[in-house]
Order: sequence, then C-alpha cells, then structure tokens
Amino acid sequence: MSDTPENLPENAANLANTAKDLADQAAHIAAQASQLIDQAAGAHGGEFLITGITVFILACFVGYYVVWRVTPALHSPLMGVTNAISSVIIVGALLSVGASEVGFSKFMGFLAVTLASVNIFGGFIVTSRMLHMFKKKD
Amino acid sequence: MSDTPENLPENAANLANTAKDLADQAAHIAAQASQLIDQAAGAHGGEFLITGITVFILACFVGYYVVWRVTPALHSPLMGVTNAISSVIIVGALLSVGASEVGFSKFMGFLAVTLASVNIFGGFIVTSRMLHMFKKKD
Amino acid sequence: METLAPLAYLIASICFIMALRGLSSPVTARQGLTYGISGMTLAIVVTLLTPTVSSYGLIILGIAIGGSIGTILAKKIAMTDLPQLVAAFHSLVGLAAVCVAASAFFNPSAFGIGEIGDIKTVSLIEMSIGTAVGALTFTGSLIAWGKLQGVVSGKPITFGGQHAFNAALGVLLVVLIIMLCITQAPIYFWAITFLALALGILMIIPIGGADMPVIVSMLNSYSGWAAAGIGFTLHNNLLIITGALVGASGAILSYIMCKGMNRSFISVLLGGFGGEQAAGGAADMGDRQAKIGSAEDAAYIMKNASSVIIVPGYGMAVAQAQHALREMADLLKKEGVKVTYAIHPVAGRMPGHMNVLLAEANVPYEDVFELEDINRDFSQTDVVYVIGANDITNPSAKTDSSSPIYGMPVLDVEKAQTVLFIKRSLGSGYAGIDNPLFYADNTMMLLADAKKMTEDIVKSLEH
Amino acid sequence: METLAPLAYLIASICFIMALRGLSSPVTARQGLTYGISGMTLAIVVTLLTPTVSSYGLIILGIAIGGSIGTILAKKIAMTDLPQLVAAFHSLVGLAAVCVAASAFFNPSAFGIGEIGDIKTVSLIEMSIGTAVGALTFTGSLIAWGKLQGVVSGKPITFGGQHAFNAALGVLLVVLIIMLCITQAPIYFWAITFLALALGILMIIPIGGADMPVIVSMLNSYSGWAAAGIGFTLHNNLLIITGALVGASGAILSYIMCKGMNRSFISVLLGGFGGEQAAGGAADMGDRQAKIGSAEDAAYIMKNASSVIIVPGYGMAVAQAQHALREMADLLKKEGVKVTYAIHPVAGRMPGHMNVLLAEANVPYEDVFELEDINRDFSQTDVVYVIGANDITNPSAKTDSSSPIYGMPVLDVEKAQTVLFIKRSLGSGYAGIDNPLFYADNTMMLLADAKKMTEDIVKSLEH
Ligand SMILES: NC(=O)c1ccc[n+]([C@@H]2O[C@H](COP(=O)([O-])OP(=O)(O)OC[C@H]3O[C@@H](n4cnc5c(N)ncnc54)[C@H](OP(=O)(O)O)[C@@H]3O)[C@@H](O)[C@H]2O)c1
Ligand SMILES: NC(=O)c1ccc[n+]([C@@H]2O[C@H](COP(=O)([O-])OP(=O)(O)OC[C@H]3O[C@@H](n4cnc5c(N)ncnc54)[C@H](OP(=O)(O)O)[C@@H]3O)[C@@H](O)[C@H]2O)c1
Repeated sequence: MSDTPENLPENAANLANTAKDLADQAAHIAAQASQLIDQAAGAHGGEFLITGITVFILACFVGYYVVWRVTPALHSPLMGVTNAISSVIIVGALLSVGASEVGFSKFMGFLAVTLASVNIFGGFIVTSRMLHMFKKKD
Repeated sequence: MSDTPENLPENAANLANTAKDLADQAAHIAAQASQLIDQAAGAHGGEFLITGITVFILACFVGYYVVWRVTPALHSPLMGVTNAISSVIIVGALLSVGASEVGFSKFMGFLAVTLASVNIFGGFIVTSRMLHMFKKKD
Repeated sequence: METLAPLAYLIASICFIMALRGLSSPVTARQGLTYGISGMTLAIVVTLLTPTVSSYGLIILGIAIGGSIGTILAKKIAMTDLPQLVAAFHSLVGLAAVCVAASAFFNPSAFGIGEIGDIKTVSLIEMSIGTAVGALTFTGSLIAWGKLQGVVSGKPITFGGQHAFNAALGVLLVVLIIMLCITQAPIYFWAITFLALALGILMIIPIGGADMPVIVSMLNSYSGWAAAGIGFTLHNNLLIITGALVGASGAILSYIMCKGMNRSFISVLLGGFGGEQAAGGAADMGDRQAKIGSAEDAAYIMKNASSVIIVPGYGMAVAQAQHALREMADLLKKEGVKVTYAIHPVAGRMPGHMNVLLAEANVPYEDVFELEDINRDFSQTDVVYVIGANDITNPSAKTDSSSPIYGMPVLDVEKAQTVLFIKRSLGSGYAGIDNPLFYADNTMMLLADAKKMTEDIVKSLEH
Repeated sequence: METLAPLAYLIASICFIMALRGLSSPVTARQGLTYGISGMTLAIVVTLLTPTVSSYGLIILGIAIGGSIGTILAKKIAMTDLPQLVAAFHSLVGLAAVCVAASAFFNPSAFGIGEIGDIKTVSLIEMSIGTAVGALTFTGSLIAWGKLQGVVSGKPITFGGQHAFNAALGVLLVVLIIMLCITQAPIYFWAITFLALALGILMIIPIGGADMPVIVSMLNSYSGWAAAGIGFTLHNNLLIITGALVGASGAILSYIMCKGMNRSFISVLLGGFGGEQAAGGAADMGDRQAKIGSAEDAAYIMKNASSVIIVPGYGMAVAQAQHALREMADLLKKEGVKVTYAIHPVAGRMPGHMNVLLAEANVPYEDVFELEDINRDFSQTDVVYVIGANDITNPSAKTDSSSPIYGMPVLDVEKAQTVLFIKRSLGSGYAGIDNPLFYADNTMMLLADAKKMTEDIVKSLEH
C-alpha cells in the first residue's frame, strides 16, 4: 500500500477497523478473564478466596515488619521459633487422624502428627534453651 | 455455724454443694455467652464478623508498624494523607446517592459525598504541596 | 464483578498502606502520595460500577462541588495555617460520617442491612456509634479549629462539675443507643446525633488552645475507628483496613505528642492546662538580669563562629520568619559557617510543623536533624540560634523536679558556647513557665519579632 | 463452637505475631516464646474440640512419640550443632506437609473439600503444590543437613547440563499436576511426590556446604508458603497467617545473608560456589612474610592494652572455643582492659550463630555489638583478637574490585593498633580467597586450634 493522497481515506478506514477489532478482542478477553476468576472463586467458595487473599497479604505485611524488627543477635532463635510455628499444619493432620474411619489416610495423618510434634516440641525447647543463655550483665 | 468437730462433715457437704452450684452457674453463663456470641455473629453473617475482626486486627498491626516508621519530619504530611484516606467512607455515601429512589436518604448521601470530596481533594492536594517543598540539597 | 470488586478494594487497601509506607522518607513520599491517590480513585470507580449505583448526576455534582472547594482551600492556605486546616478538614469527615449513618438509617436496603424499621441490631449499634463519633468529631474539630484560628478563645473554659456533667451526658448517650435498638424510632437517632454534637463542644471547650494538636490527632484516630465500624456494617474490608490505618496513625501521633510534652493523655483530655500559671513563674526570676543584645551583636557573633545550630519554635511560625532564616543561613554558609537545624518533636503546634515550614523556605532536609540525632552536638557548637522557641529548650525539664514539664525531653542548647534567644519578651511559652536560660551567662536575648530581627541580622551580615 | 473456633484461631495467630515481636530484644524474647507456646497449645486444643475429631488414641500416641523425640533431640544437641538441627527439623516439616496432603487426597471429606475422585480443582492444585513443596523441602533439607553435618561432601557436586535437566524436571512436575487435576488418579499424586523428592536432591547437591544456611532459610520460607496454601484449602486463617509469617521470616533471613555475603540469591541457587578457587588466591601472596606469634606474646600484648575487641568467626564454633574465650575476657577485664565483641552479620554458619555461642558462654549481651555499631571503634582500639574468623575481616572486599567478595561489608579490624589472628594455618576461609591482612605490619598470626590457643593465653595471663 502506497501513501498517495487518494489512498488516505481507505487507509484511515482500514486502521479504524483494525482498531475496532482490537478493542473488541480486548473486551472479549477481559470478559473471559473476569468470568474465569469468577468461576475459580465460585468453585471454591468465592468469598473465602478473597478474604483469604486479604488476610494473606496483610499477614505478609505484618511478617515483613515484625521480622525486620528482630534484633540480629536473635536470628538463630528466630529460626527456631519459625520452625516450631510452621508445624501448625498439625491442625490439618489432626482433622484426618481424628476422623473415625481407619485407613491409609488416617495413617498418613498419624505420621504427620508425629513429625509435626517433633518439630513443635523440638523447636520450642531448643529456642528456649538458646534464649535462656542470653543474659544481662550480672 | 461453729466449727466443732461434729459439724465438720456437714460443713464440708455444704461447701461441696455450694461449689457445685457455682460450677453449674459458671457453666451456664459460659454456655449463654457462647450462645450470645453465636447469635450476634449469626444475625450479622457470622462468617463476616470473624473475618472482619481478623482483617481489622491485622490492619491494626500493619498500621502500627507503618506509622511508627514514618519519619518525624513528615508527620504533618501524614496528617494530611490520613485525613484524605479517612474520607474513604465516601464509598458508603456513593451507595445511597446512587440508589434510584429520591428522598431524604439520597440527600444525606449527596451531602456526605460533597463533604468527603472536599477532604479527599483538599487532603491530597495540601499533602502534595507540603511534599513538593521537601527538597534535597541542590 | 462480584469477585472483582472486593479484589479492587483489596488493591486499594494495599495502595493506602503503601501511601503511609512512602512517608518513611522524603525520597519516597511523593511516590507514596501517588499510591494514595490511585487507591482512592480505584475505590470510587469500583463503587460507581456496582449494580446498585444507577444514577450518577448527583454524585458528579457532589464530587464537583466538594472537589472544587477542597482544591481551592488546599491551594490558597498559607503553610503557617496548616494546623487549622487539618482541624477543619477533620470536622468535615465527622459530618460526612453522620450523613452516611443517617442515609443508611433512612434507606437501609441500599446498604443491604434490612428495611426501614427492621434494621439488624448489630447494624443499628454500629450506625449509632458511627453517628455519635462522627458528630463528636464534627463539633470537637470545629472548636479545635476555632481555638487554633483564634476565633474561639484559646483559654480553657471550665466550670465546676464539668467532668461529672459530661460523664452523665455520656451515660445518656448509651441509654439513647439502647432505646434506638429497641424501638428503631428516628427520634432516637436524632437525639443521639444532637447529644453527640453537644458533647463534642463540651469536651473540647475546657481544653487549652495549645493542646489542640493532640485533640485533632485524637479526633482523627476516632474518625478512623468510626470508618472501620462502618466497614463492619457494609461488610467492606477496604473501610475496615483504612479505618484501622487512620486510627493507628492518629493514636500514635497523639502518643508521640504527649510523650514529647511529658504529659499523660488523660491529663490532656481533662483539660484546664495552659491557663493562668504563666504569671507565677516569671516573678521568681525578677531579680536576675538578662543580657540584651542587638542584631549587629548577633551578626558579629555568628559570622565569627565555626558552627551554628538553629532551633526554631512556635514563634518562627507566628512571625513567618522561615524565609528570612534561610537567607541568614545562606549568608552564614557563604562565610564558611556550618549551619544545621535542630527540631524538637513538639516544636511548634503540630507534629512536623517546623519541618514543613523549613521545607517551604527551601531548607534542604539533610540539614535538618531530630532531637536524638543532634542533641550530643550542642556541646561542640559555637552558637545556637533559638528562634521563637522556649519550652523545648527549658533546662528545668532536666533539673527541677517540681517543674510541670519535668521529664520532658529538651534540646541541650545551654551546652553551646553562646545561645541567642530571639523572642519578643522575657515571657513564658506554651507551658506557662519561666525559662532560666534567659538569665544564663552564655545567653544573649534578642527581643523583637522573629522575622524582623532575622531580617536585621541579614542586613548586618550583608555589610 | 462454630464462631468460637475461628476466634480461637485468630487469638492463636496474634500469639504467633507476638512471639516474633518479642524477639526484637533479648529482654522480651522469653515472653515472646511463651506467647508462641500458648498459641500453639490453643490451636491444637481447639482443633481437637471440633466435632469431626472423634478418636483421640492415635493423636495422643503421635504427639507423645513425636514430642519425646523432639524434646530429647532439643535437649541433647550441642549449641555448635544448631545449624544441622534446624535443617533436620525443616526436613520433618516438609515430610509432614507431604503426609497432610496425602491424607487429604485420600480422605477429602474429612477436610470438607469433596469426595475421593471428585475433589475440587482448586483444592487439587493447592494440594499438589503443597506436596511438591513439602517433598522438595524434605529431601533438600536432608541434603543440607548432611552437608552441614559432614555426612555428605560439602563440595558442590556438579555435572554438565545440570540446570537444564532440573528445569526439564520442573516442567514435568507442572505437567503431572495438570494430569492430576484432570484425571484425579492417585498415580499422579505419587509421581508428583517422588519427582519433587528427586528435585530436592538434585537442586541442593550442586550447592556448596557453606551456602547451606541460605538454603535452609529458603526452604523454611517455602514451608511457610506451603502452610499458607494448605490454609487456603482448609479455609483456615490461622494457617494462612502463620504461613505468611514463616514465609516472610525465611525470605528476609536469606536476603540478609545474601547481602552480608554480597551475593545474589540466584547465584546461590545456581550453586558451584566454594569449590576449588581456594588454591589460586593463596599463591599470590607467597613471597610476603607473616609475623607468627605465641600465646605468651598475645597475653603480654593484651594485658598491656586498654581496649580489646574480640571478633569471633566460624573457627570459634568449630573449635568450641567460646568458654575459653569468656575466661580470657574475664581475666583481661580484671586487669582493667575494656573487652567487647564485634559480630559480623554472616560470621559463622547461620544468622546469629556467634551470638548464641557467646551467650552460651555467659557473655552478657550488652558487651556484644553488631557491625554498624562497632565498626567506627576499631580505629581507637589497641588490640583486635580475631578468633577463627577470616572473610569477614578481609579488607580486599573494600579495596580490590576483582575480588569475589568485593562490596561485602567487613569489619575494619586493620584500623586497630594490633591485630591478633587465631587460626590453624595461613589458608583461606569459606569464600576461598586469601586475606592480605595476614601479612600486614600490625598483624600477628597465632597459628593453632582456637580453643587450645585461647587456653594457653589464659594460662599465660594467670601467671
Ligand atoms: N508541636 C506539637 O505537636 C505540639 C502539640 C501540643 C503542644 N505543643 C507545645 O507547644 C510548645 C512548643 O514549644 P516551642 O518552644 O516551639 O514554643 P513555646 O514554648 O510556645 O514558645 C514560643 C515562644 O515564641 C515566642 N514568640 C511568639 N511569637 C513570636 C514572634 N512573632 N516573634 C518572636 N518570638 C515569638 C514567644 O515568646 P514571646 O511572647 O516573648 O515572643 C514564646 O515564648 C511545647 O510546650 C509543646 O509541648 C506542641
Ligand atoms: N553466618 C551465615 O549465616 C553464613 C551463611 C552463609 C555463608 N556464610 C559465609 O561464612 C563465612 C563466615 O566468615 P567467617 O570469617 O566467620 O569464617 P571463614 O571466613 O569461613 O573463616 C573461618 C576460619 O576459621 C579457621 N578455623 C577453622 N577451624 C578452626 C579451628 N578449629 N581453630 C582455629 N581456626 C579455625 C579457618 O582457618 P584455618 O583453616 O587456617 O584454621 C578459617 O579461615 C563468610 O564468608 C560468609 O559469607 C555465612
């Protein structure tokens, strides 16, 4: 296509059409995306996904600030404590061991409870040992 | 009641009864409290109350840390920004002005939108004016 | 939309958090402001797109009117009038909260909280707290504005049994809220509102003008908690989060101010401070002699110093002396003098007051130091130029345990070789107590308006 | 109960936040720990009270077995073996996550996420990510443990095309997850698990032993995100919040370590560091002569100094020299010498490693300073006692832009009048590069095991 003056209106029209097509497509994609998100959310208890994300993001902010405030001298105890509290997934394990049916799932839950308990007790106790060593001048 | 030996068993029995009564009452109160909370929550969309509280508490933590980190030199702009964002209640006002029925409620909403707008624009602009004055050495 | 709206509100909340986060340094502050504005825009746009919002005329009108007023106010205001402006804006937030609560009460279905005469109890409670706090904030901030602006007398206005009376009104307020929940009658709604309006006046009137900044911050904090409460009613996390942020900010600023003044928050609330004590203190020192100097003396002393620390206070704001001050500092710097600024946490009449004024006069913020960072340097400094400040330099806060400001952190200006005091008289400052420093051997008093005196010094330096 | 359980979980979350918050100072740390323990207790008790939990035998058995093992391990471990212990514990968390995911996959109804063969897609995705991250954490931490403990060679084990191979396995993992979502067949679940187990080994094996602390923190962070993911599956805010806290903590610690070593996180992950470079550097300095001293020399020098700064490093941990060191410091203090300790952020082999060891030897924490707080003091110090440290004192990080540690913050020990270096040879440290300080004029090398040398100095001092 050459840019001679007589072609100009035609070119402009073409351009406009392409633009319109693009806009339509964009709108379509946007609609689809919105639908997809709605579906994903709906399938999973839509309300919870959003509040879950809200809680998660706020907790990340809190974690960020709280951890940066930890004094470097206590970074080792910090590792101990986080190790212990990350075993809070024991909550999930308890649900499956506590269920009345016996079976593989229950056994897995039992294993998880045992492993997590090692961590909870071990993590807290080793942290407590560390912290008891930090003393002021006597 | 004197404390002669022969009275002792009787006293003990009395005491035990009182204790039992007290315990019963405590249990009753606890049950009632739990019921009340459940009711209050239920009447109001139980799920939301709890997530609302969760979000609120996390946000308080975030606010605490974020605000303490604000440098004292910018405390005046901080007042400006919080003034502006506290007008986010405009969200509530928009809902009632936007409703189709005309009436007192709509008028109140209109007033709220206007007042909040003063704050939003005023707060952000005055803050921006302040911040534009803070300059590095040239 | 149902999922996208909460998601957008969440993003708006994050924007607001980032806005406050940006204020941790002047470098990131403007970026933070952009976050704040984006968050607000997003929140408004998303709300406008919800299906229940169907008519836009009044909304646009309201935003246009409010927006223009806000813009004009914010652009016109002199930087020295900031405390008043903030107070005025707060009162509007309060009134807006009352309006939102009223509009929800008379059209509950628009908010999904029931029908007229059949509103959920929890919502009613939240609503009445919202309107009460809002009304209280409205009149309270109005009075604060008046006192700061000088429209209302800054003196604490007290009468006997005041606190008992206020407490009784508070109890009445609770009773009215309970009645509203039981009967759902509009009359109680209005009664609550008017009672809270009255309470706002009665609570703030007895508090001295100089305590107003604490009050403004406190009311700011309240308005945050009120917004969070409305968030619970509307099941809206954005309002809850923003409310908590604003609430925390106001509370922390009040705390910082109270700590800077070494007073308890309760004592501020109980009021009556800043009244007549002023006269008493001054007499004690009547026999001592203060050394009075002139602009020429000051210029000579500073020109020959190797380092000068400038300590600005409320008087600099009153006299609008910051530009002259900057000129003086520039001339001194040209002479090879090292010039820095020391800012006390409660210098002036609102947090960060001095910083903004200095910034207005183009003082680079690297030259401006907080109390903790500069207090050790006074002992190695030749001259301290105290301009319109008083209480924040008063050494009796460190030495005299009977002083009302005992325990308040102060700038150790007396450790410098020479202290120049620029103020109009030997009178006291906000706390109403005398400053023994005026009579110290190494102090020279320059009694004049801060701006005039600084300009005179500038003239002397130029010769 | 329906309302009370989430409320209790919320309180438990707050407890965990307070637990981390307590660690901001040694004074509040123990109180923080109490919060942590209370939070965990509350979470477990509340879960046990939910109606779906009906049989308690196995639970009590599991907690009893696990608890005893954990207690014994934690009580027996020597403080110098802490890095290994933390790695070992992490591997257990990983395995536990795999077990929880498996148990959810084979009994979805207990978790309210559907029926066998008909699990919600979102839950399936979350579950497979949970098991993959868990499995990866398990084997990865095991390898890390092995390398730290010396069971597995600390040398990076590399082979050609390793990264491409790992990437291919990663892609395969994603494919398997998609297949699982489509077919819901258990075979894919196990395939994911085993592939992730293999990936954990393959990813960590090429990384050098000394980089393990970064890896351990990274895996800790991962396990946090995994817990948060499980929280989404179970609609449980406690897991989400705790997961975010742990995730943030691990990420920040990795970041701090990388910054302390002046390396990028990616370069750590790509591995191969800490291998053969060691030999190259040492040769350069072959012609220079180091001054070698004895315990008596050192004792004499320090006794006559007015201030000594002790810089501990990894060698002190290896030699378990902290108790002897404390003894030496006590004797010096008796002689009137001012003794303090300087801790580099990456001294030793895990964050805070040196602080714990010094605390174990009863060194009061007021005597222990971080790099930023003490670095200016070296120039006014008579003697620096560098015990088992090397890289963290290497001045080429400041001067030699071709050095691999160029830009890493280091302790300016060379500014002191005399530097005593206690190590076994003139060899290099973790980064494998030579330290020009060994040959400086004001340096005296004390070549011996750190504990033995310090004890010898103690003997000399006692005479
Ligand atoms: N910043 C805050 O957020 C805040 C909040 C609440 C309370 N406060 C209180 O405010 C006080 C602030 O201390 P401050 O040292 O800045 O102020 P100050 O103690 O109130 O002293 C200000 C001085 O400036 C002088 N002055 C007034 N107008 C002047 C003019 N035009 N030219 C020259 N001098 C003038 C006055 O003396 P003359 O009359 O002799 O000229 C007065 O002594 C503290 O007591 C603090 O507790 C501050
Ligand atoms: N702390 C962390 O979190 C962390 C994490 C990752 C990496 N790192 C890295 O670890 C290094 C830590 O620096 P650093 O100065 O503490 O350690 P380093 O640079 O590894 O040096 C330790 C020195 O101690 C000596 N040594 C070993 N055993 C000894 C013994 N029994 N008695 C006396 N001396 C002994 C060794 O020299 P001889 O063999 O001659 O005795 C060695 O040069 C840094 O490079 C850092 O990047 C630290």
